[in-house]
Amino acid sequence: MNSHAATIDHHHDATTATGIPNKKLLWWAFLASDCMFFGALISTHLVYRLNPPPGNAVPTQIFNIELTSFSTFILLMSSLLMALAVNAIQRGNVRSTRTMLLGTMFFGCLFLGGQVFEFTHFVYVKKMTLSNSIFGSTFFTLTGTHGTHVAIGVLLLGMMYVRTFKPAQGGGLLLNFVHLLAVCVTFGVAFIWFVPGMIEVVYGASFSELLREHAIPFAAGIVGLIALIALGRTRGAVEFGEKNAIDVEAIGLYWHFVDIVWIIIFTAVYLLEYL
Amino acid sequence: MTRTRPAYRKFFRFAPAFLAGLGLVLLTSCNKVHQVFSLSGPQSTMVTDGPVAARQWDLFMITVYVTTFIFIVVGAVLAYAQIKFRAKSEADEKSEPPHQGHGNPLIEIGLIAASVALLVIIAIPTVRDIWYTHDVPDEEKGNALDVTATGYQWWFQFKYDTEMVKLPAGGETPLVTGNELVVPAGRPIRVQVRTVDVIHSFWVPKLAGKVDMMPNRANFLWFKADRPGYYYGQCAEYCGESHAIMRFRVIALAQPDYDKWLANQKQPARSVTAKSLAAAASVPRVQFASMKLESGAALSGSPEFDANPLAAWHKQQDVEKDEDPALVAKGRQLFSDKTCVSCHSIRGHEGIGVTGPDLTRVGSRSTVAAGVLENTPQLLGEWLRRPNHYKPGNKMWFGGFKVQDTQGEWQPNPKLSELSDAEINALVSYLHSLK
Amino acid sequence: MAEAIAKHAYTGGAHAPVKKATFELFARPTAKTGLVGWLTTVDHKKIGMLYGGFAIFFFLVGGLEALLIRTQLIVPNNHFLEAQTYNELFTMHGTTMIFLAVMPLNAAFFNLLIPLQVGARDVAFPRLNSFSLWVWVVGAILLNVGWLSHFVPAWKFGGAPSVGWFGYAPLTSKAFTPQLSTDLWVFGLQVLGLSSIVASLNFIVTIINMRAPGLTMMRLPVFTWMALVTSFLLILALPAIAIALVEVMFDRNFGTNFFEVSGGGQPILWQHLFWVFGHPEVYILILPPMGYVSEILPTFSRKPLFGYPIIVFSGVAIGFIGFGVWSHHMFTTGLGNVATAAFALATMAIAVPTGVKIFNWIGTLWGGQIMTRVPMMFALGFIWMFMLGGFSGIMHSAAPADAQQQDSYFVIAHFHYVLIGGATFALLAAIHYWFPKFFGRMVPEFWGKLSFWLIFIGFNCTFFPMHFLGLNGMPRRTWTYDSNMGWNEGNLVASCGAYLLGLGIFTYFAVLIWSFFKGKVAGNDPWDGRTMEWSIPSPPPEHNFAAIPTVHARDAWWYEKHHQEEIAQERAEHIQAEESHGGIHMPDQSWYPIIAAFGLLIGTYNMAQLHHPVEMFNKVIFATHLPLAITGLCILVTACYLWSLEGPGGYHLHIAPDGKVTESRGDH
Amino acid sequence: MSAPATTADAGHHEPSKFHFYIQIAMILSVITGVEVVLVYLPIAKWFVVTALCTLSAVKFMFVIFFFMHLRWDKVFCTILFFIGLVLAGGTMWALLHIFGADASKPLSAAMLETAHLAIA
Repeated sequence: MNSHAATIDHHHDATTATGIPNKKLLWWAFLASDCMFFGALISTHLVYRLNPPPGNAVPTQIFNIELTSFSTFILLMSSLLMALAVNAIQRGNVRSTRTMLLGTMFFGCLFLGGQVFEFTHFVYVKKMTLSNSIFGSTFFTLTGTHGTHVAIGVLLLGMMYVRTFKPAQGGGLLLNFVHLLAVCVTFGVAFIWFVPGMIEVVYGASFSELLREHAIPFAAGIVGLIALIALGRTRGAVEFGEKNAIDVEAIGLYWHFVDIVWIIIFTAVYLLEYL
Repeated sequence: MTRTRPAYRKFFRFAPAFLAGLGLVLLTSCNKVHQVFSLSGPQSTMVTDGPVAARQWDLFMITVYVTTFIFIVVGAVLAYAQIKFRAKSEADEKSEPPHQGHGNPLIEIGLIAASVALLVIIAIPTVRDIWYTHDVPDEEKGNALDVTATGYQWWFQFKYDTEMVKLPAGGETPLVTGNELVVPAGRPIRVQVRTVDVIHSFWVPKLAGKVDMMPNRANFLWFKADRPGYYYGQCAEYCGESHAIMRFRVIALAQPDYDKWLANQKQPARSVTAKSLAAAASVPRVQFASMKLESGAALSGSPEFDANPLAAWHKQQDVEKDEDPALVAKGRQLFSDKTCVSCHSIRGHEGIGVTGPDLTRVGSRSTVAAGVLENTPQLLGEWLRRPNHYKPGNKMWFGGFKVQDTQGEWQPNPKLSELSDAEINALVSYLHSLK
Repeated sequence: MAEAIAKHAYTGGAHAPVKKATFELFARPTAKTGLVGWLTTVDHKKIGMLYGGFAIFFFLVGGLEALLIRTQLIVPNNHFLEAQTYNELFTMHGTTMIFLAVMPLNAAFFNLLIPLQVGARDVAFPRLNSFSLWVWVVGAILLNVGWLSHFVPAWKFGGAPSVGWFGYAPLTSKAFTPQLSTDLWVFGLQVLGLSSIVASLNFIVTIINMRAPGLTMMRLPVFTWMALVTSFLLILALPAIAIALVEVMFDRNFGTNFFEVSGGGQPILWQHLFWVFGHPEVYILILPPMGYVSEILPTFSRKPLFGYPIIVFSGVAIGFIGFGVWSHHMFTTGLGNVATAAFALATMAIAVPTGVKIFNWIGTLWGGQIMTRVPMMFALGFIWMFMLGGFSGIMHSAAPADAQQQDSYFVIAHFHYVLIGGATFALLAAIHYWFPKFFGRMVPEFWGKLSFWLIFIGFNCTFFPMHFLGLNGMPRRTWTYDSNMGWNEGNLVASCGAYLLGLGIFTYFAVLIWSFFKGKVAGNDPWDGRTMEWSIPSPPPEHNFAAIPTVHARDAWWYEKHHQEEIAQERAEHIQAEESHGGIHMPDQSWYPIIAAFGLLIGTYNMAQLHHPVEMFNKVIFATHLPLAITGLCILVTACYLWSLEGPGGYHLHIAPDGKVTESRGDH
Repeated sequence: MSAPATTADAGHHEPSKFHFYIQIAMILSVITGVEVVLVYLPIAKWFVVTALCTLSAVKFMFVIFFFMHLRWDKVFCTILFFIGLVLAGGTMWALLHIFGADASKPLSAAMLETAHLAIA
């Protein structure tokens, strides 16, 4: 396997007419399409920001720029880890790839948790909801759609992570499925409950109270985490290898794209409001 | 590639000629050739009566000339090629293939240049007319009349922004009418178009092209009627169930006539005095029991009306001859009792509603139900009896709002759907007294 | 060289995993025929035929809707239909014809022809291809399920959608159309968009990456070029309407204010987003037909296409400029003079590349030997009718004049000349032209020509008078009209023409069905064709090409026919080389695409009625449809997960020198 | 073109870009920091807007060309992505301008109110 893999050129695929791997071409075309998708969303937001109806919400009174800047930094770091994951698999290092994938998912979760906190904060503290102002409608829909992209990205990365354990000799469907379930539970609990909770703690809430009120999700998260560690042990030869670099790279493209969309949103939706 | 030549080939060879013949027969056999081909219907965009519509038609004709020219040239070449290079026989089809030429860049560039040149011919007047049709020319601005037209599902409200009327309760407000816009001929009219619900469009083809009534936006158009006349208009943007019958009229009057009309409009609603109470015992004027209307019959426009709608409109302004004050008073009472007042406004009388057309002078309008029915007593009565039949989905059907029955299903308000013939009779008398 | 070609044939390339069994929930289906074979197929030809079959079904449904509309309008003040039913009919006529008839018919031809024209064994992602087909079916079901409530009172959808095919806000808000049918319309279009995007990504990769050796972009058949441009238009245009539909969905279900006037929303934004999609959509409908015609005209003129590069570049130009003219659908909405003028000029500009195509088609005829077979007649009909439609298009670009024509019957006449006279004529030509290739039988000339003339005459009788109805002030989408408007004769003629057109369409398809069973057996190349699909047997074998062809010239098959010895030798070498690499690799069938689509159906159908309680046996089971919607989503995600785990799989075909094909599975 | 690597030694891997990626990420973080600080500085508005847009564009380009490997891939990938990007940008630009035009100003609440009052 190794001698065959050694000949893989990750920037040229001899089996296609252009030398670009099919999957890479597909994803780049999809990202071009997604540009229009976010273009339409951002346009909607900006159109209503530039021509606001009277009595619209005032963004600067609602935003929490420190937290958002931190989220932005987190997402950039997740992009770095994603790039490193691709780098690792292109060098045939499956172990390092797994670590980097988990790291990317972790940072992705931090970002999502920040967004969950932000949304609940806006709704319950700042009293801006999806329906009580046009700014709420466009803001939540735009950032929420971006968040959904991130969440789908985490799910895809989770599937990819689990796939790296697929045994070389076949079988193991059930174990694989349990593994994916552990990923979903752990990361789901993390971004829906744990991360926003921790941010509350940072802003002065009591940690013990948080635990007391939400013991079940906490327990579920712990169980998921233990399962994840237990299942993460190396279990003999796996099918996944350097030849799958294109799969990791394809998901990487998507992940980085989500990052660059955030770069634009951060500037256009948040920063420019402060002028 | 061997084929026998089938006999039917001959039939198809003559198909184009047959087609042309058929067309000719169709054209000549029509006994209303003139009427069909002059395209001079009441909403014709071709027979115009104002400078805006005339400009638009002229521009359209420029595009027609240019495209016809292209069609003749290109069509001739195409037809020639089709005939000249047709494989005449089987031997042709099996012979050596023709020269496998790939094209000629010079011809291509020439044709591109020619197309661009032809398009410029259209582009210049287009840009000029975009500005012309957008707003009243500067020299006429001072003479312009400002009107606001507002679309409702499915009728139009017209507001004369500068013509104020005194409210009975004190204060003043711009004059408001429904479905019939009366304007002075020869003066530019600047219409601000609005809507309160969905998108509608203001279109009087003989006077000006349409402009949409966009929610949350104020659009403008302007037009000028060259001469007094009765113009048909219609909503031109799909706006729900009864979009097809959301019609209106523009009546252009000579300035003195307009002034007279305006002065009358500014008065509060006309009240029938009881001076002829003695005549109250006379038989009701309209016998609804004997009225027969086929559902398929053409309702708007009796032959006399169609022949001269403007004259019919003038006639409609006159007060009814044999009014029955008692009946009118009963109708006025019913207008309150049947909750009509909650939607319709009658300035000086009880009405206060704003969701339906203002009825202060409904009797003087030439149509009811937004241009669907001619405003005769019979048809007005029919409209009151079966509003949902004549305008499906309209609010009058369920008295402005629906009520929930025991099953939780929404049903029309029975108050209005249970009008008796006598009640309709009284209501019609009252409404027709409002001149 | 031979090695490169052999590798080329192997779609998975070096990256395809080695086949290992026992990692599947379902046994991998292998049936080639029967219900399972069709439901799980990944063969682009079968998927194309399924697309085609469904599309023709909906084409006939849309036609029936049109005939009902014309029947209602045959006389003034007619009461054949109720206003609401009529509104449902024209909404669904438009939606059906665009999304469920012409687009999938084009998709059918993309599927059938692209791999054959680029010399590939299948599309780049065969299972994804199957997914887009079934997702399309889901969308079709969602859009049409509303009709059921006219027949089954228990299905409370409030009839079919009735908001017009472009569903202008705020008519689509809950206040004006509370019916469920509008929600189903929103979700149906969303799902169809998903299907189109997925399919288009697949075609883009196929065309760009799966070309046979020697097939440079400038040797690509024009149809394939137009398919490429169309696919790009789809992936770039559909996101705009996806966002617009999301916004409407949020407005209806979650109280957002995007188009809610009282909340400060601007319904005109819907129009912009809709037409940012909607105008490229027009080219999505017409560019593939231009491709068919560009294939048919050279064949029956026995001459290469005149000015191939210019035809290609003008197609690309139309695609690009098509994104800059959307507001010409909105000249009457008060855009302001500058915007109106800019969009008017851009619209005129787009007429140039369109005109160029017509010039080049005439150039193709010039000096040829024109054989007027049925496909050629439809193609010539296309040029004439499309030219007329184009002219009325130019008339619309003059914005002030358009203020009179917008939303009148003149517009109806215009776009039916483009979409029937243009797209449909070309599609009918294409069906007739490629029928022998995919069914191995010829359609009789006489009946084909008869149907052509019926359709041609019927079409013109129907739509030519509509120009005059429009000029005489008849607005579109009106369920009735008065007798005093001067529209009676025009409508009568149009309605009679519509029946004739219906008869013509009926004849056309009846003859096709007859030909399928009884038609004369066609050879490989009945029309003396020029592109690669005519080089293989009719109907094409599962693996398309015994050997991946090497392309030497623009009209590849025409070249091969005139250089037979050279090609024969090359072919033999290729077959041998491929066999020495384990034979022809074919992808495995899969259950997961259709299961994923089923999950999508459950998910979207229930999302559409989110806030309604779930009732069964007169009892409320759930307060909302959310649990069912989530169930659907879970089915979708699980299916995708298992799909990714099962891998492309595959088996090998071996072609014996006598042409006999054997199959082998397992490692190679 | 498909010549298999003649240097088929087992160690022939993609050269590691580990440190390179770390450097890029640091640059990106620094730019983000500068952006956040920039909005609070008392500088002319036009300058801040221009600077923010430029910095975001720089970040954007860094990610797509390095993290997303466009720098090392076939140029067609770049073209493909930019088709979408340019069209999306152009559409956005046009929409913002159309909505910014005087003719497109929405009705203010005050105007709406008078419109309704007048009916009564």
